[in-house]
Order: sequence, then structure tokens, then C-alpha cells
Amino acid sequence: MTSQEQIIDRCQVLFDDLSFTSAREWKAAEEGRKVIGYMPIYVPREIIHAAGMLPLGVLGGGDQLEVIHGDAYYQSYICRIPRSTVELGVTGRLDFVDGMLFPSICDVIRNLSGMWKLMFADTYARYFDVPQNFDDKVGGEFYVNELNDLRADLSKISGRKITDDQIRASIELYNENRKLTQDVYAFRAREPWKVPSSDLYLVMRAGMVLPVEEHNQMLRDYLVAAADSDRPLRDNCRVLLTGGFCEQPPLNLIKSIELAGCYIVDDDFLLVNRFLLKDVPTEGDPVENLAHVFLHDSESTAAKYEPFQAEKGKYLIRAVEKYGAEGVIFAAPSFCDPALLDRPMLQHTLKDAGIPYVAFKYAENSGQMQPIREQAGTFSDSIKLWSEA
Amino acid sequence: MVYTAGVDVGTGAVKCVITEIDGENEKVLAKTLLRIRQRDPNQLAREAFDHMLEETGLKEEDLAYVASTGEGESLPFATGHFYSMTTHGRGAIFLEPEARGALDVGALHGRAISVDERGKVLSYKMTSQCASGSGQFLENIARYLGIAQDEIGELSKQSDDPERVSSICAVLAETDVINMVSRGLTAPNILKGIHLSMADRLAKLVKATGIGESVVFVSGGLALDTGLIAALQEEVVNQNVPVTIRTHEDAAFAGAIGAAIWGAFRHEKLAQLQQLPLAS
Amino acid sequence: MKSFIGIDLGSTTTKAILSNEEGQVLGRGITNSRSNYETAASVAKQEAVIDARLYLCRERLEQATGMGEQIEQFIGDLGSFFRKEQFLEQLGDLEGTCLEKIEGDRFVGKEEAIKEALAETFRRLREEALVLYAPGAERKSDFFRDLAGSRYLMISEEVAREAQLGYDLLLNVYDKSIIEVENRPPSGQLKEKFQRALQEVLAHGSVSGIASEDVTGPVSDALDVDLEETYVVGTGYGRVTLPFSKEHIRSEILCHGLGAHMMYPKTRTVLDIGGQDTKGIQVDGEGIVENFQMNDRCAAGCGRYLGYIADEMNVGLHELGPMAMKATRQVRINSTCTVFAGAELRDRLALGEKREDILAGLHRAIILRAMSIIARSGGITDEFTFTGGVAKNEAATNELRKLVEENYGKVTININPNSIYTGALGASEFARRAIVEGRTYDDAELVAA
Amino acid sequence: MSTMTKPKRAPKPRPEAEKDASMLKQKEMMAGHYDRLTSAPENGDKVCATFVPGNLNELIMCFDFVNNLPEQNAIQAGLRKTSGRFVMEAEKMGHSEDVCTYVKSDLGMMARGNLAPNGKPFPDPDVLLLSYTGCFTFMKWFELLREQYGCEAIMLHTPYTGDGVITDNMREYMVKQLKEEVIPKLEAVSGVKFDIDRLREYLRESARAEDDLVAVLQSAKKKPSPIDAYFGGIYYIGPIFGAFRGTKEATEFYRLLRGEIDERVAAGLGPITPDGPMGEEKYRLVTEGPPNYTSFRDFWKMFYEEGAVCVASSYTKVGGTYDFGFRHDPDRPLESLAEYCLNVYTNRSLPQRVDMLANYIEEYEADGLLINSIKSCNSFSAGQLLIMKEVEKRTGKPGAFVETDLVDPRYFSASNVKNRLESYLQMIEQKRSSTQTLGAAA
Ligand SMILES: Nc1ncnc2c1ncn2[C@@H]1O[C@H](COP(=O)(O)OP(=O)(O)O)[C@@H](O)[C@H]1O
Ligand SMILES: Nc1ncnc2c1ncn2[C@@H]1O[C@H](COP(=O)(O)OP(=O)(O)O)[C@@H](O)[C@H]1O
Ligand code: SF4
Ligand code: SF4
Ligand code: SF4
Repeated sequence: MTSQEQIIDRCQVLFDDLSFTSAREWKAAEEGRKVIGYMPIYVPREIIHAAGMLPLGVLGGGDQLEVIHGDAYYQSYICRIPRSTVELGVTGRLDFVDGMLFPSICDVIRNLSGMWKLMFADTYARYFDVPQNFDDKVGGEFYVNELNDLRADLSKISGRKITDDQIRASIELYNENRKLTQDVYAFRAREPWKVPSSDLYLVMRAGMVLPVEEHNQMLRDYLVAAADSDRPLRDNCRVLLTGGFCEQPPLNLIKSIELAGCYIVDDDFLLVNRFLLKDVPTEGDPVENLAHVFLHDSESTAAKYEPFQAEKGKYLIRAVEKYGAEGVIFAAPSFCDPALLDRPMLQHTLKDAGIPYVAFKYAENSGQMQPIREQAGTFSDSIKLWSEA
Repeated sequence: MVYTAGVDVGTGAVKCVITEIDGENEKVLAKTLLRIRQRDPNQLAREAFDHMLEETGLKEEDLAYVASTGEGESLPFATGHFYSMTTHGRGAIFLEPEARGALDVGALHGRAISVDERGKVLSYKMTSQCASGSGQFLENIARYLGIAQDEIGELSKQSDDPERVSSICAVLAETDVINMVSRGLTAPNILKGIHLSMADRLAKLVKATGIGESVVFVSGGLALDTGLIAALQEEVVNQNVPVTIRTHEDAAFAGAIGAAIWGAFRHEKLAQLQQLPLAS
Repeated sequence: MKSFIGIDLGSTTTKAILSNEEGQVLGRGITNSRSNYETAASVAKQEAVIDARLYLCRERLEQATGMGEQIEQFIGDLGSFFRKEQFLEQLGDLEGTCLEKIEGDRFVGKEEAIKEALAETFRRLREEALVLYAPGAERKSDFFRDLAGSRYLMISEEVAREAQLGYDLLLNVYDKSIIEVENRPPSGQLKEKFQRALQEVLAHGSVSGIASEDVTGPVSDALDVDLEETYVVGTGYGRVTLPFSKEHIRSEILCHGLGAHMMYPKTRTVLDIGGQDTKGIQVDGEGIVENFQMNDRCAAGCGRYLGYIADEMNVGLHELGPMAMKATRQVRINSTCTVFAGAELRDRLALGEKREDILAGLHRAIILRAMSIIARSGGITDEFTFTGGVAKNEAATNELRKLVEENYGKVTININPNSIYTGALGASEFARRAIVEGRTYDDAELVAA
Repeated sequence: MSTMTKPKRAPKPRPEAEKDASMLKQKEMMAGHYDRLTSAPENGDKVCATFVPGNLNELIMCFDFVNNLPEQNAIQAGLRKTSGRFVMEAEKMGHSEDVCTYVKSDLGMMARGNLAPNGKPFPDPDVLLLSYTGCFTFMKWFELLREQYGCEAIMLHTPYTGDGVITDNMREYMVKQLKEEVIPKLEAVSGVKFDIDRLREYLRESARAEDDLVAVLQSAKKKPSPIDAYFGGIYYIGPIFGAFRGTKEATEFYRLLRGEIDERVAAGLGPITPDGPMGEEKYRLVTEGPPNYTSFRDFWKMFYEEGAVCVASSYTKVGGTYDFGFRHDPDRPLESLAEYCLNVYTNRSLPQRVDMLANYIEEYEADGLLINSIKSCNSFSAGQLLIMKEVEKRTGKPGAFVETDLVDPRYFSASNVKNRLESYLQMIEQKRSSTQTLGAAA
């Protein structure tokens, strides 16, 4: 059996590796293999997988990448993730990637898709649009066509036709991945001292670079190992973390929040892992099925339009209930318009429900954790000192 | 009755107090402040702590709880840590029972904290990274103008035509000030201008926390700056913030006092909750 | 003779260059930019004139022959003694001013004690000046404020302790006086001071066996040369505050571009890190600016950042580089916010990192930021020149060399010991061209107002 | 040193800025619009709030709505220097310092009485038509407005033309949304039945005004340019990007304007500035990005004082790019509305934006590209530095970069902008004189 530490060590290596060695090795292992990079928050990885390609999550450079060229392209009032992503590109760290998908999340990533076309003219780059109209006949049809366009593009790159059966098989694997992911989350919510959030993050992050089959195995192993953990329970409160769906916080930030007395019991990191909330059916037209689940059963985030005023922010309340959180921490990247514009509305919803919250900002390369500890700490102090125990 | 200590490790100074707490009765027995000046804060904290023990004649084991606050999370001799806003809020109420808000202004930060009558933090706001309105900045400028720290307040109050500093960045603000000097502005007007700019930001913080009609207690090192206090009093009126600004000569100790009091509170709660497995 | 002056009024230092009709640099002057820009400009200019006089002395002595190898040393002595004269003059001014500042509540009853302490402090300062300006001695800085200031602080602390007096009182008088003294333009009697200095060289100089008659003539000649101020061009951060008309002002971008070109004609890319801004400039074969980029409004990572760090560590600016060079590893620093530099430093020290290692990281962070600005302006294609005050810092230049090579391969990198004067050099060249090449105005238009 | 100071030339007498007939007409139109809007409740009119990029004014008029444009209100607040207060108000309400100040100015204004420029309160909208075109912030903005007003909100999602082409899928998706979502909901709120012929009529009117607008903007190809296509251009696009496209008033306005400009061209005149006619045209610039509204005049002045005129700008294309031939088409009403939305400048891919700007530099014989990067606006700003690089590469002309904000006065640092602009213009000048010297030598 692999121990928790062994798994995490492996994940840490994958996480620290800004040259994506494991993906490079995967590609080199067989003639003709292709890798398709994607940015947050959601792309249908099933289709990439069905084309025999490796979907590779590109989530910025974190706090260890020295950004020189990236800064040359971005003003100081734009978030960090596009600049470190450009840095990864310019420094050749993504030179093995055969295509990049830029999902519809905000104007920054949207414009990055065009920059990529200009800067890396030889690589396939696509802005991957998703509908904000959730009617099957309107948005649904648009989306099915977009998915089929993507399918056609990918099949051109891979040089092979992507059959419905191949997509179905991929869907099955990703259904499994989603289920395991949910299990790990549920486990952490139950016994958060056994699954430190930085561990959980690393395990999930590994799924961005590993083939799904391998990641599924890792998740299974981790669940077994974590059950045996002998970490002690600490005098911490339970919080839900939200806002970090795109630019990733430094690992130290996650650790600092826990150190300052907060167990994170749910978060919105790496949503691609669990963007679809239900199993995608394997009968019928697989592309339509992907579209259908996307339209009707996918995660709510700031990048998605909420058609019903009464529903605005309710997903947070449901999560608080489901995971037994005592409060919500809004941690958003600086200059992240979607997260920061959404925040007041979500806060109103929480306020009405009497759920306490705090808010702060970070950058993927934040070095000073003191203000973060200060705020998370005050939050946990107040829950600890004043909760009815 | 219990004795507790509060140790506030700041960026500019280390503050220590020992309190005697008997139910509702809270009393500060001793207090010490040591400026850090490039020395090791943790070592200084120990020094200050020993000094207080000596002064009160207490021994370390007489203390029910040694609570650290500020940047003292790793203080080896502390029983537990409370975060600054938690402690300043409580310290404010100790020093000014009517306070329902605390404004902690230190060398590099400003924080407005809204508390209820028990000292529970209801909300807070902090200044963001850019810090032209920080104590450090004021200190640099005073140095530049040839003014001692404890003269700033009085001089500022003599101003007749203050000019505000507009730059958000302290570096650029420094140049603003240099320009002012070269344009012949007097030191009182410059200082008052800085005070007003700081007060402007701080008043906004107070407003943003939603502290209603009540007393706001200014704590931290800059509470001693009477010029800033005066400017704050003006600014809250200007901005229609319905609060009354007050402070106290021991305001610099608010964090340490708050920590000591919470230490006693936690001590009691822990005693009740003995079953809770606590990791160190 | 005609002379052309370029003044670069920077946010930290003010530099002046005096050149002749051929564009040859005769003198360089520098002072710290202070609250009064006009004073700063005139002090810098005066410094350049002093330097030019020394240059002329050297020239005359070379023509007069006879001294051979000893000229350099002789000129060095002459300069030292001259500066000592000037230093003592200012020190006297400072002492007088300090005495006037002993007033107010805090001094009540202590006036006499303070006067005594001041007298003692200044006595020691004067004593030190002799050593400081002894022939061949090294000085940390040539700015009065730096020299007198740091020593005053040390000495008065000692004196205060000995006299059992509050140190802050002595500090307070000083703080109040220094600005005033600094903003009094130094007296203009250069010639007299030079003459006195010459006598001293002859009496106590390090060059032995000079015959007074061999040098007096040439030196007097040199001092008599009329350095007519033909045209002045101002540039730099504070240029708009100079009492010049628009035609006499050039943007610092153009001046740095041209200045770098004059030093290294093959330069195509210029990086200037000054006190408050960082600029990447691309120039063509004529020194004409093709493109430039500056840091945005945030002053993070500029020269002043190092200033804050030096203050925090209580060391001189010039000591930072050498300290950083002793690092055994580099701490990663991501934020170069100037204001929080001190906090960051303390943070890291608290985490147990070594000062040297943190400093190394800080230097790297500054250069990383500069590299981005270079990239923004178009990258480095050919010969590259680094200018501005930070170019004096060895750790910074080392880091820069490394990063330039990593990112642009092997290119020629020029770093001139006089790089801080680049902007002023460009300005003086603009001044010269305005007259000599008539690029802007003909003489008729230059008649004094 | 004082001996070196040249005598200051006596300042030119400053003529009272003359007002052209078109300016007066525009003023009148705007005043009329605000009156119609603020008296909507008394008149029983219904109000529809929508955005400038992708605004469907013709369609909105089909349902007798009065159109309210929050962006224009924010601009008005900027010009009137009240936006700073509004932005701060919004920040106090919990909005981040980091986000778009257009939104905050609008929300802050609502919190502070929601007064129109005529001093009367804006009516609450009856419907929010979220034309989600070219900017993600719009979506959040309308969610925020919906939260505030609790009224019906209609989402019209315009897909981004990431590959630089409008695909059938995009067009059909939009037409379908118009048919299935937008029109039925507008009918329901207004109680007016949709009449496609009425729409056609408005579209025909639009196309006429569009022809004249294009002629006006393209007059800047002349030397000297009779207009400033950035600062002046903002006035010119007002009616057509706002509540007037599709009206006879707009058609008249643009005809009048075109006449005036033609006269200026014939007389060889340059643009009119707030200080009267501009002096000699020394520099011709293409600009990218919105302007700054809180110091609009000071900003403009920095240009015309130095003899710099903007001959083409991308900002005047945010409400539609007409200069490449697109016109609203009465024969394909819904399709042309869809294409109009898909075509607005900020909905175009970065490579398309580069093409456009590079072409402008060439066609309008400009000296270079000036980017005014707006802190608020990720839609415009993210990627501008690459745009600059690419345009420089293609045209060989230098670019310059200044940073301000639309309506947040805190982000306008006059000395900073001036320093850069001056350096830039001096650089152009220096290059020019050096090529002249070289040319003369050869
Ligand atoms: N007597 C005084 N008058 C004015 N300001 C003072 C005085 N004493 C201390 N300060 C200011 O207080 C600041 C330190 O505040 P403090 O709350 O101790 O900060 P920290 O907790 O970060 O150490 C210093 O920046 C200093 O400028
Ligand atoms: N002797 C020195 N050693 C190291 N760094 C220096 C030295 N002198 C100046 N500097 C650096 O240069 C900066 C000033 O550069 P300068 O080009 O004079 O700026 P400005 O033109 O803005 O005044 C200072 O902030 C400092 O960091
Ligand atoms: S962090 Fe926010 S603003 Fe930045 S790219 Fe991601 S979603 Fe967009
Ligand atoms: S350098 Fe100035 S503007 Fe930049 S982050 Fe620091 S304080 Fe702010
Ligand atoms: S982000 Fe830009 S386009 Fe979007 S609302 Fe703000 S200013 Fe307008």
C-alpha cells in the first residue's frame, strides 16, 4: 500500500515541475501522441481523451516561476495567471503542447487566446466558448455544434476520427474520476484533520497532468491511505473557501489558512474535476449528453450566468450545509473581475442566511502570508471564542 | 482569580502586559514597551516579559495563560495565540468601555474593527498594500523635515492651510512632500496634510466596517500622535461617519491587554472543554 | 571658451556635465536631489565646474611638462584639499545653524550642556575631516549630508553618552539644521579655495619635491579660463521645475538614449534604473530613440527600494551590493514594493534567512522587474548599456549579466563607472548641438533675456 | 542660469470656443433624451436598460421602450466629476478596488439618489436587456442591477469571435436567442406586439446615419485632419452608439455633421478643440483604448498643445465597426442585428484588433500608435502590450503606452501621463529630424 506521504510526495513533484516532465514523458512514450493544454475552468476533457490525447491543465506558474516576459505583456492591474502562462509559453516549457484551449471564463483568458495565436502561430489555439443560454434548443444546440467543431479540430490534429464509442469510453473514465473526486472531498469534510487541504489540493492538481486512468488509481489509493492517517484533531473551525476557481493560490496560502485555525471543508479549486455534477449518460449521442449535463447540472461559478435572481449564491448555502461549514472565506485573486464582482452578491445571500464570512485577495505568487493569517486567524478566533460549545 | 499575560509583537515595538482577572474585574498590573530597532523581536519579547515578571513579583508558572498576538505566532513561551484584530477589539473595550469599534494604526498597517459590547469582532477592514498612509511613512517624512516623533502632533495642530498628499505610493508621496517643501509649505501644513490623507483613508475604513453611531477607540502606536487624532476627528465629521473618536495614553498596549484578557477567557473555556483533544 | 552644460535633475541625485565645443567632457558634478531643486541644480553644476577646473589644471600641467607621472597624484591632492576646504566651510555653517536651533520646551535648562556637547561633536568632526580628506583617502560619498550626517550621528551619540545627555536632543537639532544648510547654495569663491588648496598641497601634499613655480602658473592659468555658460539643457524627473524655457528641456528618455550612445556608439538597448523609475530604451545607430517603456505608476523595484533596504539595515547604499555578493543561496522574493521592503526583510529574517541571502534575492527581484521592462521595450538585440545609479551596484550588475545572457544570449554589456551621468551627458550634448550644429536655434535667438 | 531663459512668447489670444450647429443639436438631443427618460414614469413609458456595445436600439424602440444606458451615465458622471464619489460609495458598499469602475460609478450613483444630468431621478428600469457583447463584466453588472431592481432580465449572449470569423453557428445562436428569448420577453414586459416591419424601418434609418458617420470618421485621412477622431470622435459617436440609432434625429444629425466636416476639409482646417481651433498639426496618432473622462479636457489638452491629433481610434468602434462595410440591413433584420453585435470592436479577436490598428496607421498616415490603457477594463486592456508590439512590428512606427482610468480620478496622474506623452512626441520629432538630416546629407 502506498502511504499518504508517498502519494503527496509524488504529487508535490508533479506540482513543482514547471516543465511538465511527466506529460512530456507520456507523449514521448508512443509515436504520434498529442497533448492539448487547457486553462480554467472547464473544458470537456472527454473529447480530448477520446482523440487519444492527453488533456493538460495549465494553471499559471505559481510562486516559483520567475516571470520576466510575461510581465512585459501585462499591466500591473491584471491578475497573475495570464502572465505566468505566457512565461511558460515564451520560455519553451509548453513547446511540446500541440494545442491550447482557452475556455470562456473572463476577458483576460479570452484575449489570451488571441495572444497565443499571435505569439505561437504554429500551435493550435482555440477560444472555447460555452453558452450562457441554458435552453437545449438554443444554447444547447449552439454548444453541441461548438463541441463538434472542437471534435473535428482535434481529430485533424490527432489524424484520426473520433468515434462516438471512443467518447463514451472516455466519459465512463471521467465519470469515475468525478465520483472519486467527490469521495475525497466528502472524506475531507468528514475528517478534515486526516486530509490537510494542501494535500487534497496536490492530489487534485495531479489530475491536471496525469492521464485520467492513472489519476483514478491515485485517488483510490489516497482514500485508503487517508483513512489510516493518525494526524491529531486540532482546535480549528470549519470553513468553505471560494473564489479561487481560476488563478491558483500559492500552496502556502492554503497551509496558512489551516495554520491560522481553519479547516477548509470545501473549495472551488480546479473545478474542471467536478464541474459536471452528475454522471454523463453513456447511452445515446455522447456529445449531446455532455451538453445536456453542462446545461442543467454543472457547477455554479462567477463565470456562469445565473438566470434566476432567487438562485443567486444559493449554491454556497447548499455547500455550507452539505459540508458542515461554520463560515465562508472569500479568497479571490487580485484583479479578478468575475470573482470580485460576484462577491458582494454572494455575500448578500450569505448574510441573509446568517452565515459568517470574511474576504481577502491573493496572487499566485503572494509571498507575504501575514495579512492572510491575520484575517483567517481573526475569523477563526471569533468562531472559536464565540461559538456555542 | 487568574493572572495572565499578553505579548504583542509588532513591527515597530514589542508590548507586554500582565493582568489580574477576577470575573468582571480586569486589572493591568504591569506593562512594558520595547522598540525593536533591528533586534530580534522574540528575544525582546522575552526580555520585556521577564521584566514584567520581575516588576509584579510573579513567576511564570503563576500565569494561567500567556497569550501572544501580533506577529508572535511562534513565540516559544506563549500558551496560545490570538490575532491582532481579536485582541485590539478587546483591548479597546478595556481602555474605553463605550467603544464599539477599534482603529488600530501601527507602523505599516491600519485596521478598523467593529466589535460588540463583549469585544467580539463583527467585521473589519484593513488598508491594502500601498502604504503612503502608514506610520512608517510619517516617520520618514518627519525625519526628513527634522522633527521629532513626539513633536509631530503639536506641530500638525498649528497648521493653517494643509495640503493633502495625493499619491497612493509612499515613494511617490515622498516626492510630493519634497515638492511641497520646495514650494515653501510650512512643516505644520505638510504634517497636517499627511495626517488628513491618513485620516481620510482611516475614516473610510471605519465607515466600511459599518460601525454605527458609537465610540471608536484608536489603538496602536499612532494613537499617541495627537495630530492624527485631531485629523481623524475632523475627517469623520467631513465624511459623515457618525462615530466619536477617542483614545487613551495606554493605547499602544491595546493589543497586549486584549490578548491577556482573551487568554483568561480561553483558559476558562478550555477548562470546561477538557475533553477536546488539542494538538500543540 | 564655450561650455555646455547638461543637468539631470533626478529623484535621488542631481547630475551635471560640462562639456566643450568638441563634445569632450570636462567636468562631472553630482549632489543629492533635495527639497530645493534649484539649489540641487546649482550645486551639481558647481561640482561640475570644480571638476572641470581640475581637468583644466591637469591639461595645463601636462603642457607645462616637468611633472610627468606625478600629475595624477598632484591633481588628486588638489581635489582633496579643495574638498576639505569646502567641507569645513559647510561644517561651520552647520554648527552655527545647530546653535540657533537650540530652542523650545524640550531644551529648557539644558541649553548650556547642549552647546558644550555640540562644540565637542564638531571638534571631533573637524578632526576627522583631516583624515577623511587626507591625500589618497577613500570616502563613502561626496555628499555633505551623507558624510557629515552619518558621522554626526555616531559622534553625537558618543558625546551624549559621555555627557549623560539625551541623544535625541542632539539628533533633533541636527535634523532641524541639515535641510537649511543643505539648501544654502555653497559660497562661490572657488578660486580662493583652490588657491588655498594649492598652498596646502605644496606644504603637506603627498607629492614630494614640487617646485612652487612649476605649478602655480599653470594652475592659475587654468583657474582663469573663462568657462562661459553657452547653453544649458535640463532633463530628468524634476526638469519641469527648472527655471528653463521649454527649448532648454529634453525628456530624460532622449537624454539617456543619446548619453548612452555617446559612451558606447554601438549601443542599441539602454536600461536605466533610477530612484523612482526604470526605463528600457531602444536607440538607433545615431543615438536616436526608437522606442521606450517605463515602469508603471507603481515604483516597486526602483533604486529607492534599495534605499529603503539600506535604511532598514542601517548600512550605506554602496555596502548593499558587496553584502549581497556574499550570499550562499538566493531567497526568492516576489514583491518589490518599496514601502514594504523593510517588512519583507524583517519577515525573512524572522524566518531565519541570512541577511546576505535575502539581499541577493532582493537584487534579483529588482533586476527581474527591469528585465520585464526591457522585454516590453523590445528586448535586447545588440550592444546593451546599463545606466543610472543602480549600475554602481555590483550585485545588481552581476544579476543583470546573468539574466541578459540567459534570455538574450551573449551580447556586449556596457557598464560605465560614470553611468550615473548618462542622462546629463545626453543633455549636454543636446546643448552643444543646439549651438555648434545649430540643430535647434541660431545664436541670435540665444541672446540673454 | 536665468540668462538662458528665452523670453516667453505672448500667448495666442484664445478665441471663445465656437459651437457648431451639430454640437448644439447634439446637446439638444441629449437633453431631450434625459428628459424623456426621467419623465418616463409620468408619461407611462417603460424603460429598458442596456449596454452600448451590442445595444439593440432599433429593437428596443419596436417595443416603445425608452433606452437607458448605464455606461453613458457613468461617462456623464465622469465628465461632471461626480464619478469619483460614486466609485468610492460603491467600494464602501463592498465592491473591490480592483474591478471595473464603470460598474462602481453606476452602482454608486444609484446609492446616491440616482440623478440624471438634468437633476431628476432616473426611473427604475422595467427590463434589463443584457447584451453580453465584448465584455464579461457586463454579465456581472446586470446581475448586480437585477439584484437591485428585481426586474426582468434578458440575457443575449454574443459569442466571441475568437477565430476572427462569424460562423453560422454563432449567427444562428443569436438569431434564435432573439426569437425565442429576447423578443418574447420584451413583448411580455412592454405589452407591445413585435412588428418586424417597424424594425426594418428603423434599420433603414440606421444605415443612413452609419454612412455619414463613416464619412466623418474617415475625413481624418485628410491632411490636416479636420477632426480629432479620438477626443472629438467621442462626441461624434454619442448619438449612434446611444439611444438614437435608428431615429430620424440621428440621420439628420449625421448629415449636418458631415456637411460641417466637409466644409472644414474644403477650407483646409484642422480640428476644433475646447480652446478653439487647433494649431499646426505636428503629429498624427492612432489611439487604442477608451479615454479618461474625469480629466477629459486636461488629457485632450496634452495632445493639442503639442500639435498631436488623433486620426483614428478603436474606441469609436465599440458600438459597432462600420468602416469595413457593415451596415444594418432591413432585408435581414435579425441576422444583421446579430452580426452587428458580433462585430463590435471588443468582440473581435486580438489578431483582428492588431490588423485594424496597423491598417489605420497606414491608411491614415499616422506617426504611431498611442495606447491609453484603462485600469478598469480588462476587455480592452488585457493584451494591449502585445498589440502594441505587433503593430510596431508591422508598421515600423513606434507605439506609446499611458495608463489612466475611465471614470476613477484616482488613476489619472497628469504628470505621469504628460511625461510619457511628451517623451513620445519628442521621440517622434527627433526621429523625424534625424531622417531629414540624413536625407539632406544624402
Ligand atoms: N509618541 C508617538 N507619536 C507619534 N507616533 C508614534 C509615537 N510612538 C510611536 N508612534 C508610531 O507608532 C508606530 C508603531 O506602532 P505600533 O502599533 O507599535 O506598530 P506595530 O504594532 O506594527 O509595531 C510607529 O510607526 C511610530 O511612528
Ligand atoms: N554608490 C552607490 N552604490 C549603489 N547604489 C547606488 C549608489 N549611488 C546611487 N545608487 C542607487 O542609485 C539610485 C539613484 O539613481 P539615479 O540614477 O541617481 O536616480 P535618479 O535619476 O532618479 O535620481 C539610488 O536609489 C540607489 O539605489
Ligand atoms: S484570475 Fe480572474 S481575471 Fe484573471 S484570468 Fe482568471 S478569471 Fe480572469
Ligand atoms: S511601490 Fe508604491 S505603488 Fe507599488 S505597491 Fe508599493 S506602495 Fe504601492
Ligand atoms: S470592463 Fe471595460 S467594456 Fe466592460 S464594462 Fe468595464 S469598461 Fe466597459
